[in-house]
Amino acid sequence: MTGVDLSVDVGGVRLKNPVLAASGTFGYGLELAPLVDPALLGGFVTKGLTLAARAGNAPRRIAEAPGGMINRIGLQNVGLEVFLQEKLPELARLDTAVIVNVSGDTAPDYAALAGRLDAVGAPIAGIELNVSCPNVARGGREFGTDPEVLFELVAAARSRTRLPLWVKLSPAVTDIVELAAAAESAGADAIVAVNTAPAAFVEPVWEGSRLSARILRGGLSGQGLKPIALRAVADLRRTVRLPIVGVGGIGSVSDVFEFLAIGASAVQIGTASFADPQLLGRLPGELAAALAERGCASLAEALGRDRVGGRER
Amino acid sequence: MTGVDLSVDVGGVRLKNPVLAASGTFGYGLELAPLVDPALLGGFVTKGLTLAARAGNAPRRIAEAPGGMINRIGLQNVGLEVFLQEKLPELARLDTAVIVNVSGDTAPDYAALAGRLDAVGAPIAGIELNVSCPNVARGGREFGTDPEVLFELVAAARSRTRLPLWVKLSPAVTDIVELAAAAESAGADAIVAVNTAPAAFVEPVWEGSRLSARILRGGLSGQGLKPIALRAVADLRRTVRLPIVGVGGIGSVSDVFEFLAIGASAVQIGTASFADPQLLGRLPGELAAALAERGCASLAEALGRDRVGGRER
Amino acid sequence: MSRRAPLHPPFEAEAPGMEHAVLLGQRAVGPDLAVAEIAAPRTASRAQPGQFVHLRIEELPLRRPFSVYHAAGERLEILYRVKGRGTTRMTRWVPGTDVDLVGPLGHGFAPPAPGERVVLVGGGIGVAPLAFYGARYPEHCAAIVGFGTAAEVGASDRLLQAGVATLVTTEDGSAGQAGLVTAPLAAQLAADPARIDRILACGPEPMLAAVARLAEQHGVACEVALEREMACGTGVCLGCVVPTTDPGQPYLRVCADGPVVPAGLVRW
Amino acid sequence: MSRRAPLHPPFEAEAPGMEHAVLLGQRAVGPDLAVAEIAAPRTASRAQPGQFVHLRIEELPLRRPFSVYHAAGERLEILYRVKGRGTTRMTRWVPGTDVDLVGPLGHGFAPPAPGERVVLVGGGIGVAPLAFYGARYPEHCAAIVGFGTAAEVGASDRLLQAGVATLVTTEDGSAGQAGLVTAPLAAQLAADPARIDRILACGPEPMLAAVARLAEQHGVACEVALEREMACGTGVCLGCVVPTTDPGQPYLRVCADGPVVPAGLVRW
Ligand SMILES: Cc1cc2nc3c(=O)[nH]c(=O)nc-3n(C[C@H](O)[C@H](O)[C@H](O)COP(=O)(O)OP(=O)(O)OC[C@H]3O[C@@H](n4cnc5c(N)ncnc54)[C@H](O)[C@@H]3O)c2cc1C
Ligand SMILES: Cc1cc2nc3c(=O)[nH]c(=O)nc-3n(C[C@H](O)[C@H](O)[C@H](O)COP(=O)(O)OP(=O)(O)OC[C@H]3O[C@@H](n4cnc5c(N)ncnc54)[C@H](O)[C@@H]3O)c2cc1C
Ligand SMILES: Cc1cc2nc3c(=O)[nH]c(=O)nc-3n(C[C@H](O)[C@H](O)[C@H](O)COP(=O)(O)O)c2cc1C
Ligand SMILES: Cc1cc2nc3c(=O)[nH]c(=O)nc-3n(C[C@H](O)[C@H](O)[C@H](O)COP(=O)(O)O)c2cc1C
Ligand code: FES
Ligand code: FES
Repeated sequence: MTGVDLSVDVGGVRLKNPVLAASGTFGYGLELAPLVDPALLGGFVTKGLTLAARAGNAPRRIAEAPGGMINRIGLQNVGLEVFLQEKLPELARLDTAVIVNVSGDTAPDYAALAGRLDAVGAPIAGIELNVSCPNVARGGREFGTDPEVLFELVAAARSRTRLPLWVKLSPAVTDIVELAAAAESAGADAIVAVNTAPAAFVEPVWEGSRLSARILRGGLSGQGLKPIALRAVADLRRTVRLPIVGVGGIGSVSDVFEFLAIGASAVQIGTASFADPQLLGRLPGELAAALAERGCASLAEALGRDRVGGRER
Repeated sequence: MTGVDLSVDVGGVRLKNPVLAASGTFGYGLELAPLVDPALLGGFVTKGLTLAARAGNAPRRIAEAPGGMINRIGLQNVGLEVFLQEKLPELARLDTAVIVNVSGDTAPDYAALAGRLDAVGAPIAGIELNVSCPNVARGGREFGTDPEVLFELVAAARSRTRLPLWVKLSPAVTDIVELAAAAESAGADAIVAVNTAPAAFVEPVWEGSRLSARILRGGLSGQGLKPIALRAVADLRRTVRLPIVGVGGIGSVSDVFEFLAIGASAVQIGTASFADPQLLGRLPGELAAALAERGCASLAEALGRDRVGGRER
Repeated sequence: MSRRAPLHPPFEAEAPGMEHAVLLGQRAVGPDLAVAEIAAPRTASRAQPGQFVHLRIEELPLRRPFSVYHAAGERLEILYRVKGRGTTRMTRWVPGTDVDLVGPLGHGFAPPAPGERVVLVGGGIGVAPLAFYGARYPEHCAAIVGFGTAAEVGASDRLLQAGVATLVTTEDGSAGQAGLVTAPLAAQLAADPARIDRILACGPEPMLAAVARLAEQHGVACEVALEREMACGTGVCLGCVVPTTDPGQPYLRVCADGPVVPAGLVRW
Repeated sequence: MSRRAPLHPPFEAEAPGMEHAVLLGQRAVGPDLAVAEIAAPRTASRAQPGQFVHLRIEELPLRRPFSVYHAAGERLEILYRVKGRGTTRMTRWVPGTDVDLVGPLGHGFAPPAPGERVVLVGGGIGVAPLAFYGARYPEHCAAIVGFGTAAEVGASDRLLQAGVATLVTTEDGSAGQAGLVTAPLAAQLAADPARIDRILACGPEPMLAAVARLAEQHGVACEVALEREMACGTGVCLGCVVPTTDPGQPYLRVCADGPVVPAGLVRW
């Protein structure tokens, strides 16, 4: 294409470009192959994985929201064993970095998952600890709201793996910076900001002249989340030294630049792919073209070596 | 009009209808009179008031965001004395409930403001304690993120006034319910949810081939905030017994019904008025018409007596 | 999810694609009912009855799913009811409007076996995928379609044009037989269940559940086409699930495992 | 804010209103430059030069402010540069499109005193409010207007039609005098400052600051029309402020205290 080097190292995960598919929006990598060639992506993050299979929440699970959507999938997934046996071999065929997103009911669950994935190694490029799912009773936000709890959890996972460890945070906390700092001191390699924001979709229901409601509580994603995600990344960049992966409402190359401009080293894209399944495949090329137009030979030139990794790091 | 009784009592503030103008978006009540007759409103909340006048933040102060806007006004206001001398006499002429929104640098500031406003009494129908402004160094979110700090603040204000005391919370907290409970036990009369959510607007800036950014940090309001505000109100309704005033992204009568349906007794409208200055004046009539269509003679019939106040309360 | 193949033995759906199609025109077929005629050669040539297309509508965050109502040559038709934000905007589309669609998506109805006698049971807008089936395999099909009132019967125009013997019911009795589709279906099954090899149904969920029950009672095979709110439409978000009767697979995805599934698999 | 009256002694603006106006047509007047012609009787009859209208553009969260470029009878014109989301959509408006506007808003330029000689200094799109002033008071006015290149000069068509003596500059020298408006202005002031009673300026902020400095140096009264991002447009949100030189009033609101203010009041 343009010959611009888009590669970036995010806390030990080497990406050919900074555009990743967000967890829960790209399946296990092959479902969307007819629409987007996974090899074009910098990487993708698999659907939240737990030790045992989970059925997920009872429907209704999604609703459209102004500028995005609300979901309460509730971590439906095949569980670790089926993942390793059935999904991983498929993932191995993809020419892109695979990051495995994990959740647990308890801190030891996270550590156990980290240990098992560490033993597997390739094709797993890294682990993303989801401590920010708003849609499960256990194993979600509870681990990502108290700095001490988060420290213990990350430290436990850290002790079980040498794979790069990313920690994905919720925007719905009083102080995200404090949490990132806890993850950093516990040995995380990167911060992913943000997961969905707790939100609700409401349908008024009339029983005669009495008003009540059907309420779908879930996580807000998509365009409406972008200003909140940008704020989180901007605030994190002021104090945290780890690389940051920006997520939330990205839907165009100019959105990607906004996140890169405020300190993200890479970005993830979820909801926008649903409306525009070819977006992910297009973005790296658009990014390269925009950089070439600015006279940049590499992403490193635009962001600085420290942000994309590499020798001077 | 339709003869439907829309009146509601929100923690001791008697409103002729449940539609209020949100603080900071309706000035001191008269500026918009050519566009919307204040007498049509259930009430309005004045711009955040502090003891001393404040200049507010240096510009740039606002930016459009997907589905709304971001502001960092920073509580520019004329200060208590000018308010009492110059603005209050104008407010006294308005045939609608006036709620005064106050902020302080310290808890005693809030108490002092409550005391002074109590002494004034009419035309002040109530006080809204703003402990959730994301745009000031002091006197904003710091008071609305720790339940104990909030308890002390509300209790101090409570001890200085018998005027109805509303407490306005931020959505950007780990646990809004805990904060509302603290306000409730300190003697608040109603909870207002929510203030703007911390957010950022970003403009990438290129210096040669190097990327940086201009960042406007402020509070997100408008449509994009609605799912977050709905979630806050729905969660509060499950545990808090105080009346709740819903705010965030309301732009139509069906939005009003969503908030009423999940437990709000009244609503406030801000950002949507900027695009549609006549909205506030139209909503009470539309609400009445919709209720009449359902065969309701009053709002109380739709919501239940306990939610709109009145005898059975 | 690993059950997709056994669920649909007769054929694997073709890979979906994106198509930048163009609106040819729209025709009103009833109150708040319209048919959008779209030039979409790729999708039209591949679509199977029961499959759907996922339409992007201006800046709306999510696409909207619609069954293929008719496909011939380059021409694809969808029959839609004006319901909310998206369909209201669609009514404003004029000939020449770009139509961004992903499709064909999902698994359709199994094609008829030689000599198989299929009864199509449609309620309201649910007639859409059945009309496509009937038009493709007219000699195998008879149909029972129900509407609220006579003015809506135009929504089955493609079915009637295909020459499928069609019994109409309306709830208000203003056209055809008064009542719901289940009454004549029950009567036909009671009269001679062996005359019906398979029932294909699409419509409101209570209707589907009633049809499924009738089919089960009479031991007749039944496939239903389901509807659910969708985000991805391609099987990755797990948003569109319905509960199943199979403990090994508590939920199935309407978009990828369906929308057409054996009626017995659905926990109504 | 309590200073609004002293800021604008000659007249109080009329109360703004909402008007459901209708687009009559659009004409291109340069690359990415267009004039929208709007039937807006209420606003057109009340607007003063320097005032603005606030346009709603489909579902965009905020309105967009535009100076009145021309008003005659029922007809209102705005001159706009295609810049972002909103103005791009405006280019798609066709005759008959509804235009939802609030206006006239803000305070305009003071009308000329008898015999007063006013020089209008406009940069780019900043010519819009000045053209309206020139057309209303042509015998009082002379103008200096600057553009990037010759193709943009069409943006001053209403000014030229009004018969105001106009000096054009372009940055690339492709039309009129090469360079910026400040050069001829400085020359005129240096030659005979007493020939100019007042300068009215609108354009990019660095230009305004330079014009303000020149006016001050030569002791000539100067009013500038400012631009700021706006939310309410009516003075209530305090979003559109600029810093002032007056310690008693650190900020003024462009929408309600301006957009036209004495140049000396602005802290550049
Ligand atoms: C596989 C499938 C096939 C369908 N085929 C047809 C068809 O042929 N003709 C037709 O008129 N309708 C069909 N529907 C329903 C159609 O998708 C909805 O009526 C449409 O999405 C409503 O969009 P809206 O923006 O007008 O409504 P809104 O209520 O504004 O939509 C809000 C959100 O809810 C979703 N939604 C609303 N109603 C439904 C529904 N019934 N099913 C799924 N999602 C819904 C929308 O897609 C959107 O995400 C089908 C649905 C599915 C899942
Ligand atoms: C009092 C006043 C008078 C104006 N008169 C004219 C005129 O006659 N002709 C003309 O072409 N332009 C004029 N402008 C500027 C015009 O408002 C902006 O160019 C326009 O809002 C851009 O909208 P957009 O959606 O295309 O751009 P976007 O960049 O997509 O807009 C994003 C946001 O920024 C705001 N914005 C962007 N640029 C400006 C700006 N320069 N000033 C204020 N807000 C801005 C928009 O209103 C919107 O809220 C005037 C501005 C003001 C304040
Ligand atoms: C349907 C859906 C499922 C998701 N599942 C997961 C998940 O399993 N684990 C996780 O960490 N995040 C999950 N997310 C959150 C996304 O990865 C992402 O953080 C969020 O959607 C914000 O990005 P977006 O606005 O680009 O979608 C999910 C999001 C959606 C919409
Ligand atoms: C320009 C602006 C100024 C505001 N000023 C205040 C304020 O002074 N005090 C306060 O409590 N809230 C203030 N708010 C918050 C609003 O009152 C309201 O809580 C918020 O905007 C969400 O409602 P909306 O989405 O309807 O605008 C302000 C909001 C805006 C947009
Ligand atoms: S809509 Fe995403 S899995 Fe079906
Ligand atoms: S735009 Fe609101 S005060 Fe000027």
